[in-house]
Amino acid sequence: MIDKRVTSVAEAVADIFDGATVMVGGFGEAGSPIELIHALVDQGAADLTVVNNNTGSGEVGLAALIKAGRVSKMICSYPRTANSTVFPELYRSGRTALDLVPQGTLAERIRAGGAGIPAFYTATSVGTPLEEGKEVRTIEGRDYVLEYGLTADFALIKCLRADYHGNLVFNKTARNFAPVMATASKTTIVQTMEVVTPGELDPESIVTPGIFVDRIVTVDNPALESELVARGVSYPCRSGCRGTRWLQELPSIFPTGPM
Amino acid sequence: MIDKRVTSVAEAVADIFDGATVMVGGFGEAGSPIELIHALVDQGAADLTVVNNNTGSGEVGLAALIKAGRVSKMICSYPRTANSTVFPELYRSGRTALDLVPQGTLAERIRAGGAGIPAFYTATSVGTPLEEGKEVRTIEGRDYVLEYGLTADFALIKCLRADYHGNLVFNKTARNFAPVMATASKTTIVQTMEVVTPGELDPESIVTPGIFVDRIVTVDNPALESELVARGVSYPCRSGCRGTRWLQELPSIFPTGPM
Amino acid sequence: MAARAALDIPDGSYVNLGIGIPEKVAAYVPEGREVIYHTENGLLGMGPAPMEGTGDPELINAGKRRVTAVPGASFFHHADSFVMIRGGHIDLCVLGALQVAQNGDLANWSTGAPDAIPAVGGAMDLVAGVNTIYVITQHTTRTGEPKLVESCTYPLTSRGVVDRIYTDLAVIDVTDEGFQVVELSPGVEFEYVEERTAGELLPIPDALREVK
Amino acid sequence: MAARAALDIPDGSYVNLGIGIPEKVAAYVPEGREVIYHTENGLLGMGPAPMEGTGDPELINAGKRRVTAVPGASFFHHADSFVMIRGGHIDLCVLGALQVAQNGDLANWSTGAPDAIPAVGGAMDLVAGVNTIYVITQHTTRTGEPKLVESCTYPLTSRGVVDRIYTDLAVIDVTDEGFQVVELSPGVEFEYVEERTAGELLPIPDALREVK
Repeated sequence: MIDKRVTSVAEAVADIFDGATVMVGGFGEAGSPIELIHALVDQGAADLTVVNNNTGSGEVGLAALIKAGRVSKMICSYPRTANSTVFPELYRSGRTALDLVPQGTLAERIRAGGAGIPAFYTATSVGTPLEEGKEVRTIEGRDYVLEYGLTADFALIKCLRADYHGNLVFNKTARNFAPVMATASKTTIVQTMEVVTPGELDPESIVTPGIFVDRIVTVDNPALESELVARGVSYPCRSGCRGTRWLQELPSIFPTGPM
Repeated sequence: MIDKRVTSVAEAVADIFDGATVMVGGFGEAGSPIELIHALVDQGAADLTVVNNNTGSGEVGLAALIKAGRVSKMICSYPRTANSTVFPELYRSGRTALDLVPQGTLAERIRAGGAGIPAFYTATSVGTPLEEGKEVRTIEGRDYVLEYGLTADFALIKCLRADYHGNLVFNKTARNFAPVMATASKTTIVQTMEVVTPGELDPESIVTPGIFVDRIVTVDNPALESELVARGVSYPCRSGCRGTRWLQELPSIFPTGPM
Repeated sequence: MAARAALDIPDGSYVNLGIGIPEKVAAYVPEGREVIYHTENGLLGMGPAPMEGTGDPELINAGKRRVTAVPGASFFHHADSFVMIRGGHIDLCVLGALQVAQNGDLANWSTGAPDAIPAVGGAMDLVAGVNTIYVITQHTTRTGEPKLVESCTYPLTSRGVVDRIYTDLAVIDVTDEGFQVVELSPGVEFEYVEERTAGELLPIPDALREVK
Repeated sequence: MAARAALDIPDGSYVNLGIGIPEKVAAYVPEGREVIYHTENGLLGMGPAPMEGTGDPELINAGKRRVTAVPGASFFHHADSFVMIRGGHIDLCVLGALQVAQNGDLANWSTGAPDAIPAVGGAMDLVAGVNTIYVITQHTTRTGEPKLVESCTYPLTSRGVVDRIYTDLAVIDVTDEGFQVVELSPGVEFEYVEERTAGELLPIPDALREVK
């Protein structure tokens, strides 16, 4: 019997260890697994290397994890976003390192990591400061840099719908890095809006086959990062509330209940 | 106005030139664009380098093209199949060369060719005769061979349904090499069972986005290679009939009309 | 500038528009041309922004703003998206610039200032992979410094990639001989542009002038 | 042999079965275990063959025979299929063999005969990428030559990859010390197997024998 469901986000992230490399899905808020990240904030693992295109915004989701001092290194392409204030502070103070990778190279390095390709050549970054220290090779008259596959101990991703074998489909541009991160991580942890029975997803349309997925947890009503940021919310909240009832404990800000 | 439809298989393949490299989709008969291949037999281009996992079977489809003496080189992983008699003869007589590539390396080389990756490392074939002449490199303690991206002048592929922007979906395991071949070829020519209006295919489920497709031709009732082979049919037929009415001209063999 | 650049986008093109002014190009593409927009975060067939307050927060463009999808659009993951870019499948890209050199070098991701947070995004992949690169930029910086230069002083995005530049003063091609003016904005004299350009600037060739 | 190998496939495994006898393993997996079968031509969740004369000619396995898809199956293209294989995501692969050496070298794609048409398929990718490699083979060739050998004389598929061998005579692990018998077929004596094996063959350890 293959059933990859776990009962809570806390259980899903329980074994993430100090020093782990964690790939986090999402491009901006689209596809950001915000509830899994908050569970990781609560869980306490530190000295993490995090792979994400950005560095989060405001003080929720990925930015909350960085703010909590748990991230010793970010591997990303674009750490500078509107409302991204947490990372710049820690970076300038030297407490969080940055490995800047062009976006397409980042995506391809993750894909290579998952595909058993240890290294590949690309023209991206040739002749620029990001080429420094890399092997350059001329192939059929053009210069290319050697880039290495990227793997991780864990991936935290968000999808629209999963079956309990771990087959996944996504919502629009929330797909972004999640499918390649699922292939490149030893343990892939997924938060989904809905779980269905195997066979209910069209086999022609499954984006991530279950072989790449280890744990599934249902978060049927995930928070919207942009709305939280617009309202100036932090995780944990300033009076210390945390966990899955975090938002409900902020009735004055969210009179209508959880978003 | 983007409309990639052409009116006939003959028109679709008209500009394939002598000496061209042609990627042909299909794994066995699943996904084999048999009508496009027959149009290429009629069109007459010679000295072709053909990329396909196999070498066809019987004397129809890819085997018919090989039998007609048009293929000077096959790049494939498995030229030896049940009912594959045409290629072995030409290979043994030295008239068709063979570049044998492991199946996963073949798929990845085509994917790399389409992705702008000129070369990559893989552990496949290390320590075997297929490693000969290739650069071997040790990365983190394991040996890998360097493999180069593969591109083509043309791809001939078959899909289930297309819109006229060139977005494609496939039928089951007929998908196989077609999506990567579409990315790796200058001109991608598609035979489809059905053409629909853009917007009719679910944008979450499109397998090959239209950017990779150049021409679409409808073949609503394609021939089944295995059935043709079982009945001993050749293309052109032994009395010389050819073209799209080829099967109809064999009434004694196919009393019920075209398959 | 966006309107002028839009005139040069051929019917049937697959186009990636950079963040900022380049995004505006889409609004000016002449009637009758069908252009398909790519955004590197996984959408081919990007449509205009939805009405304020509507849309899906998970349907966004590379600038992380909400967009729509046109009929015939498709979604895909990031590695597949950069197959389109790196693999040379996108016909044309319109980008902003900090500096363009007369040999086509582009600098558009970092001023190299010591306290800046470096951020590159997809810019290096786009210029390395896309066939035709157009740049839209003010002709000079806010302080009047030329942005068209003999050679870039800012960190490069790529070497020798820019094909054409649309500024507030002129349309300029990057050629083997240097910056070639192909069109001056209404009321702008060549000498005025020349004074504000640091590299070699060539006047409109007579042949081209006569056609106009 | 297929039935014996099936006993060793853990519940929840993702498994690729080679063409021929290995294909039969699926039929013997013990009740209560859920195993998901991968076929490299683009299907995860392969089911048994359809009834004779039914099925879809475009739903086939790597041996090009018609199969079915189980609930929860997914289709994907060849490059993605070999991401699963090369990337180490398939737990276990059961393959045929021409020769297995006592250091785990496998030869199963070519006899190296000068007139043979070489054909490799996905064999080299599977053994390079899949975590656990089981081999099913007759203990000797039709002419009585050992297939378990000190070192392979046929062209290699890969070096040092075979974990366990199921023959008509025994179940044998490949260990640092050589071929380690872990089980003898009913009525078969160790010496009988030893005579038909060219490499170093170690008898069943006492500890293992007592458990049985």
